[in-house]
Formats: sequence, C-alpha cells, structure tokens
Amino acid sequence: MTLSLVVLLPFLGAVAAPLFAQAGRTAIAIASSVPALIALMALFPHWKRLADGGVLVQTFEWMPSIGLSLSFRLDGLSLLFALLILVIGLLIILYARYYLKPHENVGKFYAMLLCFKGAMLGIVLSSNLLLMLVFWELTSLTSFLLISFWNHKKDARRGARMALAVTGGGGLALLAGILLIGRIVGSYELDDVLAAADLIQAHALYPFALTLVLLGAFTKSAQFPFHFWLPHAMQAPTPVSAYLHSATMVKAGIFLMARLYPALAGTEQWFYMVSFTGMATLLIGAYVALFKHDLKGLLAHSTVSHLGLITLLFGMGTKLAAVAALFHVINHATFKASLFMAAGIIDHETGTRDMRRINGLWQFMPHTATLAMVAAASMAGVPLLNGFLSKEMFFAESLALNLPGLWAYVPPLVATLAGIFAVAYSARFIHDVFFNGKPKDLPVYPPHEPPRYMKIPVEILVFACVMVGMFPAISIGPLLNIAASATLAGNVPDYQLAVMHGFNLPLLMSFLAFFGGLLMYSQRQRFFDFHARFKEIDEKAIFEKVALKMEDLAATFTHMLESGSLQRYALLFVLSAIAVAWGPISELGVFVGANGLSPIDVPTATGALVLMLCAVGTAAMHRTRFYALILLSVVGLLVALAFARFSAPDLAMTQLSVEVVTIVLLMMALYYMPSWTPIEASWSRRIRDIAIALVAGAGMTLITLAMLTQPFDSISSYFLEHSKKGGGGTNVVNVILVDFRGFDTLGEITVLAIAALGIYTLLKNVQLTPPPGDGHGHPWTRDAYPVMLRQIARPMLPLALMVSLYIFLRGHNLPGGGFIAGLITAVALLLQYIASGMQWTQARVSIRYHNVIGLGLLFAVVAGAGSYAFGFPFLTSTFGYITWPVVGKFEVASALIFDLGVYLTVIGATLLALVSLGNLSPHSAITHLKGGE
Amino acid sequence: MELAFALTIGTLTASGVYLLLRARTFPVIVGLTLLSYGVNLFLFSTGRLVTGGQPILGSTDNYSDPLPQALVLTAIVIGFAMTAFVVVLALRKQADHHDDHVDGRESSARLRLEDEEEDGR
Amino acid sequence: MITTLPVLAWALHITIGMVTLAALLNVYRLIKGPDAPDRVLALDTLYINAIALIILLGITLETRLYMESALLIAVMGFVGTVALAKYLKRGSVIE
Amino acid sequence: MNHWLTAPILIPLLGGIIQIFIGYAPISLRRTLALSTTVLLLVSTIGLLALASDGSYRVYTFGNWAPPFGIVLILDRLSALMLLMTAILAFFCHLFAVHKTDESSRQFHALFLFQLLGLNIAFLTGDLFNLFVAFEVLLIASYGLLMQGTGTKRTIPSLHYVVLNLAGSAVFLISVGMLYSVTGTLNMADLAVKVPQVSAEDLPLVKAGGLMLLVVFGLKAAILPLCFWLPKAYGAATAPVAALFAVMTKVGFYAIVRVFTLIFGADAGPLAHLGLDWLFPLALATLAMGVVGAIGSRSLRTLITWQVIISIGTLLAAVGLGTQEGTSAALFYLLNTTWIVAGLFLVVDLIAGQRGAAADKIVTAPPMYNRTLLSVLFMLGAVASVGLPPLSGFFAKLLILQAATPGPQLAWLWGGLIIGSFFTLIAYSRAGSIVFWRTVEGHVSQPERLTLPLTVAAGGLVGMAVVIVLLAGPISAYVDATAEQLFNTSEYLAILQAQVVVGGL
Amino acid sequence: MLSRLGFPQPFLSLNLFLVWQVLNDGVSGASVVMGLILAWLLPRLTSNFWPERPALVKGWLLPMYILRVLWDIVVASVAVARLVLSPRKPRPVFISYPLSLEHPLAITMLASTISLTPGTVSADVSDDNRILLIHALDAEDEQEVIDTIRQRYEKPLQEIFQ
Amino acid sequence: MQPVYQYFIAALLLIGGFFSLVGAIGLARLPDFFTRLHGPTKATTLGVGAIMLGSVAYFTVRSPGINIAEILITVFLFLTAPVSANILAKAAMHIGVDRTPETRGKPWDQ
Ligand code: NA
Ligand code: NA
Repeated sequence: MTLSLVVLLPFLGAVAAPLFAQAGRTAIAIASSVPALIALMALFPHWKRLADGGVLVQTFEWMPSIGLSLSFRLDGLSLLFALLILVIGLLIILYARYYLKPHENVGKFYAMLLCFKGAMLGIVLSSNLLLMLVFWELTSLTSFLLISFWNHKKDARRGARMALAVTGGGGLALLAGILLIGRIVGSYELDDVLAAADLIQAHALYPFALTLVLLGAFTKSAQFPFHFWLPHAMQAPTPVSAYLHSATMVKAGIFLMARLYPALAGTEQWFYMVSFTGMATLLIGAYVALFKHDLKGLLAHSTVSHLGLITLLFGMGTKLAAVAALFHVINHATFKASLFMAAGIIDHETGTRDMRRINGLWQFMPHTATLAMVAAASMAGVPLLNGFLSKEMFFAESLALNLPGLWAYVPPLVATLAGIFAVAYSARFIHDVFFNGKPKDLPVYPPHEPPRYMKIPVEILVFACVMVGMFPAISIGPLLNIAASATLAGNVPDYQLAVMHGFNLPLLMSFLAFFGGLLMYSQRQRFFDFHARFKEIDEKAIFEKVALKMEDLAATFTHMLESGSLQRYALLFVLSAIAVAWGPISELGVFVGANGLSPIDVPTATGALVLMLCAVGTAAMHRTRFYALILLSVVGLLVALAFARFSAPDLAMTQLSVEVVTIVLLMMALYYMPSWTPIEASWSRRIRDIAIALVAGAGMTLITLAMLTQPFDSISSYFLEHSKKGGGGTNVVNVILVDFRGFDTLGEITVLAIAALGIYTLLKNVQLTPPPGDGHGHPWTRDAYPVMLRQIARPMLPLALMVSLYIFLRGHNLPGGGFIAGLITAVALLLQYIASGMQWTQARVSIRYHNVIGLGLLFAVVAGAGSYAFGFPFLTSTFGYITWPVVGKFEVASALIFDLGVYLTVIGATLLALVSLGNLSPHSAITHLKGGE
Repeated sequence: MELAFALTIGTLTASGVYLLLRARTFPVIVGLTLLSYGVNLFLFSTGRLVTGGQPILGSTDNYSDPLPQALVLTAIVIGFAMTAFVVVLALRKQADHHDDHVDGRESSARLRLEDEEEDGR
Repeated sequence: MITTLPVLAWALHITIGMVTLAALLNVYRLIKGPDAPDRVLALDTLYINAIALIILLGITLETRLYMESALLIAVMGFVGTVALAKYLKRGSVIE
Repeated sequence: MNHWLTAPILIPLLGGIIQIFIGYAPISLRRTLALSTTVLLLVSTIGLLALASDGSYRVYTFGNWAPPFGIVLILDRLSALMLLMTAILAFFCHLFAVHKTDESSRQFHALFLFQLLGLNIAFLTGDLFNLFVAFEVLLIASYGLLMQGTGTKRTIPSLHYVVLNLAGSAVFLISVGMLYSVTGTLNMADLAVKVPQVSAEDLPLVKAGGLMLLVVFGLKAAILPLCFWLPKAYGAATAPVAALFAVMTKVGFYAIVRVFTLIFGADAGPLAHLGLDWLFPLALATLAMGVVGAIGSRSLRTLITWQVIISIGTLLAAVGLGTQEGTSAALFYLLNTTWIVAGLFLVVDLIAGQRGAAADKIVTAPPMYNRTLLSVLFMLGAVASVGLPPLSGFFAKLLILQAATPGPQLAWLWGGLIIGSFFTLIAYSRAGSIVFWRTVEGHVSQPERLTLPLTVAAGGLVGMAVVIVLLAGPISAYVDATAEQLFNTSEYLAILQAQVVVGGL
Repeated sequence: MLSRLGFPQPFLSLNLFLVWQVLNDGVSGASVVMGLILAWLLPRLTSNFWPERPALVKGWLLPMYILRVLWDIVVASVAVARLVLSPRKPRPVFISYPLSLEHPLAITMLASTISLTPGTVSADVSDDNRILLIHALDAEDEQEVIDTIRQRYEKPLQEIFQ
Repeated sequence: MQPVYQYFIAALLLIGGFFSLVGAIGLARLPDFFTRLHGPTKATTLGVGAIMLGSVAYFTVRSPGINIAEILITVFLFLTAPVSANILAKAAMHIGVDRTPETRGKPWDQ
C-alpha cells in the first residue's frame, strides 16, 4: 500500500495543484510539496528493515494475462533514488516558486512537474519490468511537456521533440528488450529476473535483450551517440533542467543499469558495450563542455560527461566500480543541481546565459558566487568536496581494470584526460562568470542577489556537497551501503569512505587533472582557436533537417501511390483478384468436368453470339455514348432471354424491367454529360487494359466452364420439398424470397430504400445546365409531349396497374411477385412523366414517395414481426385457404403482406429516384398544346 | 451449351473490366453494369443449366435449382439500387466539377495546395 | 415436344429459325445505323422478335409460364423505345 | 429462440423507417427520436454481451427454418463484442452529429441508423450470402453518409469509394457463387462442414473463391494494395461520419476473422489456413504504408486517416499469426483503435473549427480558443494511438508483441510494430507541437465554441483509452475467451442442430 | 346510369373487366368478382389522369372499324412484303393530311390506323392538331392516298366520335 | 390432337415467322429511315400477332380451358407500334436523317 501510495501521491498532487494556481505561487508551491513530504514520512519507517538488507515488495494484480502487475519494491537502490527524487524535487519546487514569473502558467508547471516526479518514483519503485516500462515512457512524455513549457519558443519545441524522439524511441527498444527477458525468464517480476542471471546470460537471446535494454538506458542517460538531445533540452525552464538533468530523468538510464546489474552484468558483451560507450561519452562531453559559451550548455555537456563516467563505472563490472558509480550518482546530483540553480539565478538576474557577456559577477552577487564556486569546485573534483571522493574511486577503478596489453593504459589515460577537461570547464565556469573583468552589455544591469529564499535550495545542496566531502562515512555511508548491497545482490565489497587514502596513483591522477585543467584553462584561447577550426555541428538543425527530409520523402512516396486516380485503384483491385485466383485456376486439372458438355441449339448459339458481340461492341463503342447505351440494352435483353431459356421466368421478368429503368436512368444522366468520351489513354495503356480485361475474362470463362461441368448437389431439394407445404406457394423462387430467405429480401428492399433516399439527398438543390441541343448541334424539338403518346399513355396506367396487380397476386405460385409488380407500376407512372411532364404528373400523384418507401418497409417489418405474437421467430410466415361462394377457394398468406411491402418499396424507391432526376431539368418545355394540360 | 455460356460470361467480364478501367464516369458505370450482368449470369449458373426446369411446382419433372435464382434476383435488385446511386453520383461529379473525369482535374492542384508549407516546422 | 404430327414440330423449328434470322437482321441494322433513330428502331423491333421467341419457347417447352415475360417485354420495350426517342429529340426524358 | 437477437437489427430498422416518415418534422423531434434509438440499441447490445459472455452460441432461425436452409443469426462472444463496440462508437458519433452535422440533410438520421443496421446484420449473420446483403446495406448507407455536408470536396472521393465497392460486390458475388457451386450451401457452419470434404477436382474452385473473398474483405478492410481509396474518402467525410467509419474497415477485419477461422480454419482439410500466407506480409506492408502516410501527412485529418490504415495493418498482422493469442490480442487492440481513432476524428474537427482558415492543416495559426482542453484530448488520442503507456494502446500493442511465437514472424512483427510506433510517435509529436504550440498573434474571427455534447462525444471516445486501461483485466479475459471460442469451431458447427419452434407460444 | 353506379368511365371499366378475364385465361367466379372490383376501383384511382373524357357517341360501331383495320393490316403487310422482297426501288412521299377530326383520342386512333395500314406511317401531328404528316412508302399520287384515308378511316371515326 | 388443328397452328406459326422475317428484311434493306419504319410497324407486329394466335390455338387445344392471355400482348403491340413509329419519326425529323433522293415532299422541322 505504502509504495503504491508514494507513487500515486504526486499524480493526485498534479490534479490538485492547479486548483491552487489562483491562490498564488506560494500556495501552489506548498500544495505541490505535500506529496513529497508525505512520501518521505511514509518511507522513513522502512529504513530499519532496509538497513538490515531487507526488501519491501507490494503486489496487486492488473493484467495477469500479460504478466503485468502493480508490484512495487523498496530496497536500498530504489530508496537511494527515491530520496534523490523526493528531496531534490522539494528543493526544485521551492526554487521554482521564485524562478517563475507571476504571469506564467504556474498551475500547469507544477502539475507536470508532479506528474514527472510520480513517473520517476514509479520507475525506481516498480518491481515489475513492464510496470517500470510504463513509468519509463511516462517520464519521456512528461519531460516532453516540461521541456516545451515555453512552447512559444521554437527551440523549446524542437528540443522537446528531439528529447521525446530519442528517449521515447529508446523506450520502445527497452520494451523489446524487456519482452525478450520476459520470454527467457518467464516472468517480468524483478525477483524472478534478478534470480535468473545465469539463465539469461546463457540464453541465445541474451545479446539481443542486452543490446535493446542498453539502448533504452543509453538514450535516456544521454550516452554517446544519443547524447545530443540533452544539451538541447536546456530550452526548458531552469528548475526543469536542474531536476531532469541532474538528479532524475537522465539518471533513469543509470538506475536501469544498476537495477538489472545482477541479471545482465558480468559478461563480455556488457563490459565492452557499457564501458566503451561510457568512455566515449565521458570524453566527448567533457571536451565539448569547455567550448560552450552558454552557461547551461556547459553544464549540460558536463552532465553528459559525468553520466558517461557513471556508465563507464558500471561497465567495468567490478563491485567497487559499481559502488563508486552509485556514489557519483549522489554527488553529481547534488553539485549539478546546485550549479543549474545558480545558473538559473544568474540568467534570472542578468537576463542572459552567454559567458562572453557575463563577467565579474562577484561584485554584484558574492553570496551566489560563493555557492556556485563551491559547487563548481566539487564538479572539478577538488578535495574536501564530494565530487573529489567519487572521482578518486573512479580513478582507482580505472587503474584496477586490467585489460590485456596496451589496452590497460587506456582507461586511466581517458579518466585523467576527462578529469583535466572537467577541471578546465569548471575553472571557466568560475572565472569567466564571476571574474574576468566587467560585464558586457547585460540585458539587465546591474544584476542583484536573488530573493533570499531562492538561494536556500542552493545552499542546502552545497552544504551537502561539503558535508559529504568532509565526512563521507557518517553522512552518506549508510545510504550508499544499503544501495550498493541492493545493487550487488547482497555481497558488498569492503571499501572505506575517507577524505584521503594516502598518497597513491589515484591521487596523482587527481593532481594531474587539477593542474592540467588549470593550465588548459589558462591557455584556453589556443584551444578555442583550435576548436573554432571545426565548424560547430548543430544536432538540432541536423535532426530537424532529417525530419523534414523524411516528411517530404514520405509525402512524395505517399502521393505517388495514393495518387487519387480511380483508374489506378481499380487496376490494383482487379489485379489483386486475378493474382489470387489465377493460382487455383491453373490447378484445374481438366477444364471440362465429369459431366461433359451438352449440345447447343441454333437459337441459343445465335443468342450467345449476339450477346458477346454486343458486349464487346459496348466496350469498343463506349466513346459514342448513346450507341453504347443501345448496345447495352441489347445485352440486357439477351441476358433476360438467357434467364428464360434456362428456366428462370422470374429472373427474366426482373431483369427486363430493371434493365429498362436502368437505361432510362442512364439516359437522364447522359443528358447533362458529354455525348462523346474523348480519347485520353495512350495506345499502350489501352492495350494493357485490354490484356488485363482478357485475362479476367479468360479466368471467369475457365471457372464457369469447370463449374458448369462438375456434378453437385445442393440444399435446394429441401426448398422444392417444403415450398408448398411449408411456404404455401408453388413458385419456389418466390417462396425463397419471401419466406425461406425473407431476411435477405428485407435487406434488399432496405438497400433500395436507402439508395433512393441517398439519391434524393444527392440531387437536392444541385444545379446542372443542360446542353441547348443534342451532340450534333441540333436544338431540341419544341414539342415536348406528342399528342399520340399522351393519348396512349392514359389507358396504359389503369391497364398497367391491373397487370401489376395480377403479377403481384400470382407471384406466390407462378412467376411474378412484389418486385416485378412494383416495377411495372413504377414504369406505368414513368410513362406518364415522360408523356405529360413533371408538373402535370406530379400534380396528379397525391402521395410523397418517401412515405411510400417508409410504408413499404413498415409493411415488410410488420409482416415479419407478426409472428412474435405467436411465439415464432421473425419472418415466420403462415397461410390458409378460404372458400367463398362464387369466388371459390383461394389462399391467404402472410407472406403476401411482406411481398406488399416489397411492392410499395420498389414503387417508392424507383419513382423517387427518377423524379429526383427529372426535377433537375429546367421546366422549359413549351406546353403549347390545346386541351388536356 | 456450357462452353457458350462460359464464353458469354467471360466476354461480359472482359468488357466490363475494360470499361471499369476508363477515365470517365459514364463508361465506368456502363462497365459496372456489364460486369454485374456477367456476375448475375454466373451466380445463376451455379445451379447448372437446365432447359424447361422452371422451379414452379408441378410445371416440370426436373426442376432447376431455385436457390441461385433467388440469390440472383436479390443481386439484380441490389445492383439496380447501386447503379442508380452511382449514376447520380456521376451527375454530382459533373455538377460539381463541370467534367465527368473520374478523378477530376483539380486533384493535382489540391495536392500542390497541400504541399505548400511555410518555413521549417 | 409431344406433338403427334411432325408437321407441327417442323413448323415450330422453321418459325424459330425465321425469327432468329429476323433478329440477326435487326442486329445488323442496329450496328450499321447509320443514325440513332435507325438503331432505336432496330432495338424496338428486336424487342418484338424477343416476344415471338419467348412465345415459341413456351410452345416448345409446352409451358405458359413465360407468357408474362412476353407481356413484360412488350411493355418495357415500348417504354424503352419511347424514352430513347424522347432523349433523341428532347434530351431530357422527364421534364 | 431468444428474440433479443433481433433487437440490434429491428431497433435501427424501425428507427430508420420512422425517420423516413418524419423527414419534414422539426429537427428537434428527429434528433430526439434518432438519438434515443441509438441509446436503445446501446442498451440492447449491452444485454447481448451479457448473454454471450456465458460462452455458448445462440441461434436465431429467421422464418423458423432450420439451418442450413433458412438464414440464421448467431450470437457468440465475437459478435456481441463487435455489436457493443459499434453501439458505443455510434452513440458518441451520433451525439456529436446532432450538434450540427445532421442539419445538412433531412435524411441524415435515417442513413445513420441504416448504417448501424447493416453493421449489426454483418456481425450477427451466420449466412454467407446474407453477409453480402449486410455489406450492401451498410455500404449504400455509407455512400449516403459520406456525401453529407456542403461543398464539392466529397464528390470525387465518394465516387472512387462507391465504384471500388461496386467492383468489390461483384467479386463478392462471384466468390459466393464459386463456394455454392461446389458445396451447394450458404450457411457458414454448413460451409465449414462441407469445405473439408470437397473433392480434388472441385478444390481449385473453392480455393479461388475463398481467396477472392479475402480480396473483397481486404478491400473493405483497406489492406495494401487496396487501401488507397481510404484516406481521401475518410478525409472528406464530415467528422461524425468519418468517426463512425472507423468501424467500417473493422467490418472487413471481422469478416476475415469469422470466415477464415470458421470455414478455412485449421479443420478445413486441404484448405486449412487458406490465405494466411498472404495475410501476414500484406498486413505488415499495410502497417508500413500507413506509417509512411502518417509521416507525410500535411493535415491532422490525413494523419488520422493513415492511422486507420496503420490500425488495420496491426490488426491483420496479429490475426495473420494464425494463433489464438494473436487473435485475442487483435481483438483487444480492435477496441482501442476503433474508439480512439474515431475520437481523434472528432477532436480534430473541434480543433479545425477553432483555427479559422488553417483548419486542420499542420501549419502555424492563431491560438485556439480552448487550446488546453483540445490539446489534452489530442494528446490522449495520440498517445493511445502510438501505443505509449499508460493508455490502452500500449497494452494492446504489448499483447500483440507477446502473441508472436519465436521465429522470423516474431522478428518481422516486433520490428514492424516497434519501428512503426517510433515513427508514428514522431509524426504525432510534430503535428501536435506545430498545431498547438507554433501559433501566431491574432485571433480567429469566430471560432466554433465547444458545446457540452461535442466535448462529451469527443472526450468520451478518447477517454475510452483510460477506461480500457482500468478494465484491462476483464477485457483481456473476455477477448481471450472470445479467441478461444473462435478457434474451437466444432462448437459453432453445433448450431446446425438448432431446433425450430414447434407450435409456438 | 353506369356513372351513377360509380363507373365514371364505363368504356374503360368494360375494357378493364375484359382484360382481367383474358389475363386469367377465361371466366371463373373469382375472376368475375375481382374483375368487377377492379373495373370499379382502377378508373377511380386513375381518374385525374384522364382530364378529357373519350366522347364515344356510337361506341357500337367501333368493333366494325377494328375488324376492318385488322383486315387492312394483313393487306398492308402483304404489300410491304411484296415491296421489301421485290428488287424495285420504292417511291416514298411525305403527305400533309388536313384533319377534320378534333378530339385528340380520335386523331390518335386515326394516326395509329394509318400507321398500321397500307404503306403509310403517320410521322407527326401539327401543334394545332389540324394537319397530319404522313409518310407513304410507295405512292404515285398523294391525293389518292388522302382520299382513301378520308373515306376508309376518318369518316367512320367521325361517326364514332363527334 | 386433330391433324387439322396441327396444320392450322403450323400455318399460323409459319405466317408469323414469315412476316417477322419480312419486317426484318425491310428494316435491313430499305434505303432510308422513313422507309425502314414501315417494316417493323406493320409486318413484324402482324408476325408476332400470328405467332400469338398460333400459341393461343396450341394451348387451347392441348390443355383444358381456354388460354388467351397472348391476345392481350397482341392488342398491346397493335396499340403501341404506331406510337413508337410516330415518335421515332419525330426524332428522325428532328435529327434530319438523310432521305432517298426519290422522296417527294418534305418532313416538318421540329
Ligand atoms: Na564571461
Ligand atoms: Na388452355
């Protein structure tokens, strides 16, 4: 409970803090410190147990299926880091209270700071690797927001994005690494993982797991070559830099290495990867730091260098090195945090961070200067300060490291060289800022000491540096000890924390570093000149350039594929269909199946030929659109005949009526379109399309032929058997439509209804200008409604209604049914529209077609739902026979009501579509005719 | 018989596919119609070809398979609805862009507009 | 074909042949044109021939189940022709 | 015979019919009725989920005809999950739509409800041809919805969408025909019984039919190379429609999962695991394409549309593993991605409404009126989409990564997903930081203020990222059970023994 | 009288009744009942599509007329057949036929008759319904054609309508 | 059935076939549109009519009861053929299709 509370509190605080934003900066600062205070109090009682090498683990189930549990662990290592996070966090809160300006969004700042703190605590306290990863990425996100706090600044945005890209990306690598470890160990619980060192290191996947985990650690801890994000993160407000880049975020990677040290360390791979990365980082950071004119830039690169140092120590793999690493974690956190704060104060008071302008601040802010100089001395590794101690241990370890042959000299040399640079840039920090003549045109002049309370955090930290530096054993000893024992799984080497270990090689190296550093700084101009020869590489610019280039490439590539060309998409679709189907088709052993071919009669053959001819003709003549339309209707007619020829009267009728309405629709559309299609495709393009079309056609031919000549039996015998006794109809097709598969029909008429509604919406207030005359330039005839046509149209209506009724009523037993009947009625009305015009006909049609559609659907649904009342499922039909005098015996079937729904829907939908189209035409028809109108 | 039928379906498919790949709405729609004719015939023929076997009880002694017929009927109706809709959509294209090109002339212009971006993100 | 005398069978075959030939001639005109009205006229005639063929099919199969198909062809053929002609001379079919 | 199975079909159907009748009634009435229909639907689907979670199959035999002769609805865990997911999505989209979108036409609500009708039929039906009908219903409705709104920018994308889907329907019918021409049945369970017994000479027909089905479903699901119609179409649709369409590609996904585990699953004899060898690589390619598109996108809308494609790639890659774990993981991811992407569409619309001419373009613009709220919503959505902790996307991705079994597939899947996430992260951070942070002085003349319904709708969907995390345990338990049920096809086949009602009452 | 029974257009109703019988392949109890219902119902449903009533005065003369036309059709077809099958070229002519009929229905009937009978097709009716444009397939003398039509068809039609 | 019936029906069918063919030939070989118009409107219509009668006779004899539904189709054709011819002619005159040089008189302009 305690631990989850410790992690949870900051998040709660993040929610609560902004509420105090109105009450002023002090109020919110106090509110924000509450979680940390509670957390410290909560952790304190466990000190005893940890001191005895105990561990506190608390676990709650979360997602067992993926091995993710809310389990937290408090041991020496996590305690050490938790304390750093909490204590320095408190100081930062206090510092930020004075650093931030009243008008700034303090609420947001503290909220995000607390979120970040919670995430960090999560990392160090979680006992489940997946859970740790959750918090890990959470720190990436929150730091992204913190770094970009001043998001109106371009550099802040870029720095933040770069940090997110690197650390977030590293997190993804870490994810993979953790998953691999999980696979190897079979659990993500830290206890299991730490216990399975041998298993892991023996496993074939170990190199991958190690590399991925280290990628995570290195990116987070700004190790070479991923170090570049850190200096650019300096765009953050200084409290953020002081927190993230001294004590917390960048230490997460270090923590991870420490945490998994027992499980992963001790192998060749570990040694080379970690130590060499650390070495490189150590040197590069130290070297670059010297040449930075930006205060925070200098500190940032020194941070990189110190992180490299710690990494190198972990890489060495010796127990003492690990202890030294942990020790330096503490020391670096203290002096670097104070230095950042000091830099912030200077920035705050002078308005700039450029050391070429900032000079001689000693006169203006001696108090701050003293603090900063002490901290800087500690950074340089001056004796009696904590930095000195861990650096001594570092030198000692670099010597203890016995590499084969000349390699043995490399670590000590590197260490010394880095030490020299460290002294040099520390010296610069001290001399160039506080002395070195008079300030040059400071934005704020003269600078003053900052507010009293702004210095308190610095004082506390500097005090810590001194205390640790002078009385290491009593001040930090115990904590370091339990932390080390936790890291080294219990067996801590014997080491003594003393100010002096007598005159020995490490001490000599320190002296070399010290005086070498001073010398170097005194000769700095040469080095500056030397450095100036190489042009500064701006990683941010490169990063941005790369990002932009990538975007542009991606955009070009995308536009190349997603070209917005329907022809391309259709082609891809057709090709895909062919591609998948062609393999199986080629597997067809014989094209003609077991049943063989049956003889063909002359009329059928003729029909087939004409059909093919007209189909090809339609494709060939598609440029002259009207002609294509005529050929298309021939095809339609022949398809209907084919249905009739092969025993499908219902299909023949449906096809016929649908085809005519379709042609009319196409003509009505063609009226507003060009009558001719221009030639656009090149010959090669057309030949390509023809080839594809032929392949598709050939495929269909082969499939059909094979299928038609194969014997088969289907479930249809059931329909034939039950159509009459179960469905009460002898037209099996109709019974299937209204009964066996009535649900299909319901969907089908719904489609029809929706299409009509859609068409209606599409054509609502659409403006189309019709051509003044036909394609040949003849103006349209004046006579819109020829008298003969009008006269013949009149009797057609009642006659057609009667026929459609007839077709409708017999549908259940003989060819026909609601759909065909509906189309006949619709066509009869269509004839009225054609013969006498929109206005005339609309004036005589008293119903809205919308309502007809609705009514139709309603009938169908009601007919289907009626069966609920009798406990039968939806669409269960019933029928009976009635005998009346004169009339005789006749059938009444509920399916007929359903079919009536179909009938009405078809009428409504068809006419709504046609009338919506008709409405487009300007009613310019000259109605010059006598009588009638 | 089967061969003629298969060839017919193949021809309809080929013609339809060719028109489907054209650049103007009208041919494309015609192509889709041809394609649907071919598909309907195919689906219908999955019950195999029977002469004089209309599935009206009592009308014959070898009934053809009624199920594909019912399916095709549904398919025809749905195809009708879809064709009607796409025809109208083509009209909208004509109305909105004053041409009947399936991609519209301005598509390239739009891309350019998207591309124009002011200095460094 | 359950006809007692061959004459009916022959007549039926010959008629079917003649109508088929007629249909082919219509298709010829439909393709040849030269003008749109010729094509529409040919199509209209083709529809009427289709009716004949359907009827003859009915006789061949001894079923009247295709009668309504024939009726429908008549109706739809007429409306189709009217619409096509209207398009040719007025452009807008419904106005 | 549990009549509740028809609720998700009859509720939107009747609601839609009512909308047809009252097309000219005052909009307030239409809104109230339409929205309450959706709420009713949501309630019913919750009930069905409760029903299905006992792990048994429920059969509904339309017309009281026993399978395989009549059409059946099958309620199992998967269908119930899809129904509920869709209903929740629909509710928020509808809530968003009643703000303004539905004023564009009197038929909006009818189309919206019919869209849901089609989706629900697709999820429930146990009949292959009826699945086709369902597809057509939801497609035709989607055509109508896609064209909602003023302006001409939708016409061309809609045309492409419609034409391609018409071609798709044609191929669908051909495939159904091929399967029927050999097996002589349409009921999916019956097909699953018949397919393994197909004779050698018929095998190619069934195989071709099955693979062409895969192409059709692939077109709906928008897998490479059939995904290019999607970005412009979704990009052009009005926000609530685009958001609702987040589920459209998932129908394709559902169809693939259903058909290719049941009919062409492990027990399909010579046709076992048909198409899997196509699916996995294509899915990864789709994922890559989506990522590239996301990186290259110049507007938030486009970014989200490519996110849709990334999601599909991820989903099908997981399914393409062909393992129960993979499918289970995919289902978990499905919930996450559907809701989040939809939510992002809505959020982006709100953003665009407050940036004047810049709209949703990833360029500098005056600051937004509700910048903080919108940025939080966008960030939630982005984090969930990228799959970073602590939101649902992370756990979904985690499940998928864990589902891979050692071997080349694992390498490809992990590489694809992780690298993909990395670049998506970059794309989102770039877009977000430019849109929210790189502002210029000045203000938009009249920004569209947020109303409560709008905020609730957008926030609700994005907020699902948190809800899923809180319910991660139960949800993953449910999807595990679902995958198990899916892969144990023999139980599904038992529905063929379903009894019809005798005597009634 | 019939109209008082609810048959505003007895002629139409009669035809509808007959058509229903024909559709049902002959007379049965059911077909008669249904036929009566429809003969009553449909004209009412569609009445407003009939603005102008067909003014049949001597309706009983109509069958005679129809029979005559039927016979002429046979003749006409034979004539066409001879022309079509013979190698000689036709001598087509456009004839403007001055109408004396006025009722549109009557004019339509005349025009239809002309189209169905020997070598003539009515190509157009003038806007004022006064002149009929006839295309004769093969005629030496326009006047002869005009007179034949006047005598054989227009006169009887004038008797039937007025 | 009675031979006389069969000869009767056969005759009807053959006549029908013949006239259909004649109409088609006319359509195929007559010189201009207006002359072609005559074939279908008369011969073809008549041809179909004859075949219809044949069918009526055939079924009336073969199966119980009378089967006269075809009559309806025939009547319909006779009613509509002239109208089709009329509007087609109007369309042709509108477009101004070529006429054989032998033609006397002029069509109206539309
Ligand atoms: Na200086
Ligand atoms: Na009879």
